[in-house]
Amino acid sequence: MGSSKIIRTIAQKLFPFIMLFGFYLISNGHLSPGGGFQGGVVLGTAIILLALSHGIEQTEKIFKSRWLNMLEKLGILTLIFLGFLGIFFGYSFLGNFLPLGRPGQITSGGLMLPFNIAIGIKVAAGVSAIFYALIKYRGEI
Amino acid sequence: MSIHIPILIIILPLLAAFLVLLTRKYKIVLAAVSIITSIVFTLTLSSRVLSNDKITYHLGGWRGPLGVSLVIDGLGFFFSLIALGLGLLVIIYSIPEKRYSRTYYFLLLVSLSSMIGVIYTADIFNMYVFYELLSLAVYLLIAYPKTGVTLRASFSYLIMGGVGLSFFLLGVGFLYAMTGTLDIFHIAERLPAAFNSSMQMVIMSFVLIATGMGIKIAVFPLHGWLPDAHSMAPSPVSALLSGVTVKIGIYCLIRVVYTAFSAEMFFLINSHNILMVLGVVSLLFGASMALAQKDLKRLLAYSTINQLGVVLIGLGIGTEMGLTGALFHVLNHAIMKSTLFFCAGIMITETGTREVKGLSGFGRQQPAITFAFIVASLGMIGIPPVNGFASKWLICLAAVEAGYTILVVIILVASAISAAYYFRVIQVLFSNPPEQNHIPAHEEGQVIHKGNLFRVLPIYILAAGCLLLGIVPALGISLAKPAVSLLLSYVVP
Amino acid sequence: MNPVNISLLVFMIGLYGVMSKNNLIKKIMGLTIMNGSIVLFFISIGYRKGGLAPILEKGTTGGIPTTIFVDPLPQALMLTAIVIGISVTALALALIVKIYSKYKTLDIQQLSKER
Amino acid sequence: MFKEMKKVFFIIIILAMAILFILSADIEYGNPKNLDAANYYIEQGLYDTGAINLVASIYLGYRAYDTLIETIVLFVAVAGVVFCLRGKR
Repeated sequence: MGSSKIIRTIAQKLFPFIMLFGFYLISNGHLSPGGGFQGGVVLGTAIILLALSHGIEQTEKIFKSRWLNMLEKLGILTLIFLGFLGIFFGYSFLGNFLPLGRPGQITSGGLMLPFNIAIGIKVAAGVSAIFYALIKYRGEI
Repeated sequence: MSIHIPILIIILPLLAAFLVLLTRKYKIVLAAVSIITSIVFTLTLSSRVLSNDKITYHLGGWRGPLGVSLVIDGLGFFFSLIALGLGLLVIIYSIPEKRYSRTYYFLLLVSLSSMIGVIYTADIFNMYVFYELLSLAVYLLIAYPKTGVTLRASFSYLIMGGVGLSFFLLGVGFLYAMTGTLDIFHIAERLPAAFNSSMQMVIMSFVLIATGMGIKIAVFPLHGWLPDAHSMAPSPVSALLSGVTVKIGIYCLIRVVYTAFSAEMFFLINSHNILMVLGVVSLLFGASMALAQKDLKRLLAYSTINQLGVVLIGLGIGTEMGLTGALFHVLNHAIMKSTLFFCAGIMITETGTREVKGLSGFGRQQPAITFAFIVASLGMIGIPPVNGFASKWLICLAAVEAGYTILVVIILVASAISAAYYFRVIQVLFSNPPEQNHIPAHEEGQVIHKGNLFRVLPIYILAAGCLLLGIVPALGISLAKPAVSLLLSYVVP
Repeated sequence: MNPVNISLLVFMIGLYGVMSKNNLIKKIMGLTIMNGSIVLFFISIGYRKGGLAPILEKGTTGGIPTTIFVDPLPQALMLTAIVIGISVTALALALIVKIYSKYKTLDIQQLSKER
Repeated sequence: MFKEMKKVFFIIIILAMAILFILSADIEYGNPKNLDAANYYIEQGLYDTGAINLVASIYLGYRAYDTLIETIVLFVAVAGVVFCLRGKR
């Protein structure tokens, strides 16, 4: 699975910018349009772009599917754990126990930033895991 | 800590589901322990719920229509006990099968906890989300053996279920457009005003939600997915599907119809007549289709459509006795149908065939299992010492009381038909085994020894439950009583 | 014809696709169309004439805003519904891939003939 | 022949249903009726959750439970896709 050199180079150069955009969407989810899911999908497409241009074997050396599965479980366990922390600090489940901060700043919103990060990582791992599973299937088609 | 019990009941199995994926050794222990914990937590609430109290929990501290809240009342308690109890037995039943990997227990736990989520939530959109989670887990459980027929059955269920839940969501959209809120109890307060201004839209949202749930319950014209899905799935999953998952659809229908579209609207739209007609049609259809089946599990699947018709008739009558009968029949059908599917699983693995004909001689080899099968099928027919009789009797009495004598005749005819097909199976069980010995072609799994305790224990428990509820029906009725009084308090203005 | 009516029409088109097409992938496309129409429906019932996207300006301290905003709740609900639609579609496509490798056909009538 | 008849039949049914739906959906576009909850979100969302993106304040604040379940739905779908497609070729 190899593409032409132009495509490989451009994909390689674009990859960090797409990742950066994804992280921006995730971390600014409570301030501007965007959020964990959208940013996670952008991160996932960055991985998919690498896989399409460099071949799945090359990409799997960097983004191992075992790690991706692990990250996915970790994201959800983090979410549930944050929910339980709400109970622990005397609020109800998923209650916000962090200070709200000044509106408009990145620290405002309390639990939203950790939620967004956990969702973003989970969705990025999930989208790329779906892509891996579909592209690696070598059944008789 | 005690105020957090409602969310813990839902979230502990969910957490255990993800922990199951991380361990290899302790998957069964983890699954069983989490479900047992949830049952214990549910039982601690019983004294408050059975005295007609309502337990409310606000998630994230946002009350009422702003956020999502959980409400446990008599109805939810009743259904959640059925779901959790049968879920535990299904887990026990699937212990001996070695090919069930971590993914199986993960999906089982997710589906059980999402059932509880559907039952306890007071927010109609949250109900949709949980229902979709339940459906996804169930599609995968059906497709678990990954053979051609299971994949096909799973796919057709996916298509039908997707359409049904889309209808449900569109109905939710109409409700939101009319009332501006998503909390069921809040919707119930505001719907009368909306009804006066735009009657057509209320009726339309009712029709959409009822159609969506009708697909999930498999009432007659929308039943197409059920026989395949329920018969092709692995036996424990079939028991879960027929016993509990279908009941969740009934729960949603009851909750939406009685709580949200409550009071005068329910009778103005004449929805009880609609329910009754649908019940009669699917009763007769299921009975007559089951008569023609050669495959044992397919016969049981059509029998589910038949019995759900009885439940719908009871709901449609709408008097106190009818509702009690319907809810009691939900409990009875859950117990009886899972007994039958568990027994069918053992029969299929031991004799190596799914055909009814191939079962001959089984009754002499394993009298205990056969006895449980006969008890449960007598309950399905409605013969006195077993529980099915009590609930059918209640529904018939309610029908006579409400003046629908024709319904009694129809239920009796359907019972006669179901007697025909169940007695056919029982007769085959006791007939002489054929001359040539077939080689048992096991249901895609390893051979499980006859007297495996984990296999027979759930069957004995459930059969004992059938007899107990049949002899002392007051037990089940007292469990259904708070739910019925709750439903009636919504209907009578 | 406003977007509410159009979304109902599109819903029906999706339903037609699911019901009448024989190809499994076309059925899934119908399901996706239904999902999309529901998104359109929810967004359009939350619309207010002249309303802006519900994002406050940076530096506000809250209180009653001077501009009109559209109803933010349906938009938040639809984020959830879109993700669920994606999940169902992904699962259905995986099932289709598996079914095709078993039966070598995607036509539902030929599938129902095979055992 | 039979196939075409079926399709035409379906089209007629769907058109009839669509016309029925559209006639009965008398939603006033651009002028929702019950706005008290929406107005509460717009006025109090910033105080309650601290996010200036009000959609995010509902998605991750008021209704974070939905979001948690939705993430689990995606997880189950991913697990299902991987489960279906792995194994023997």
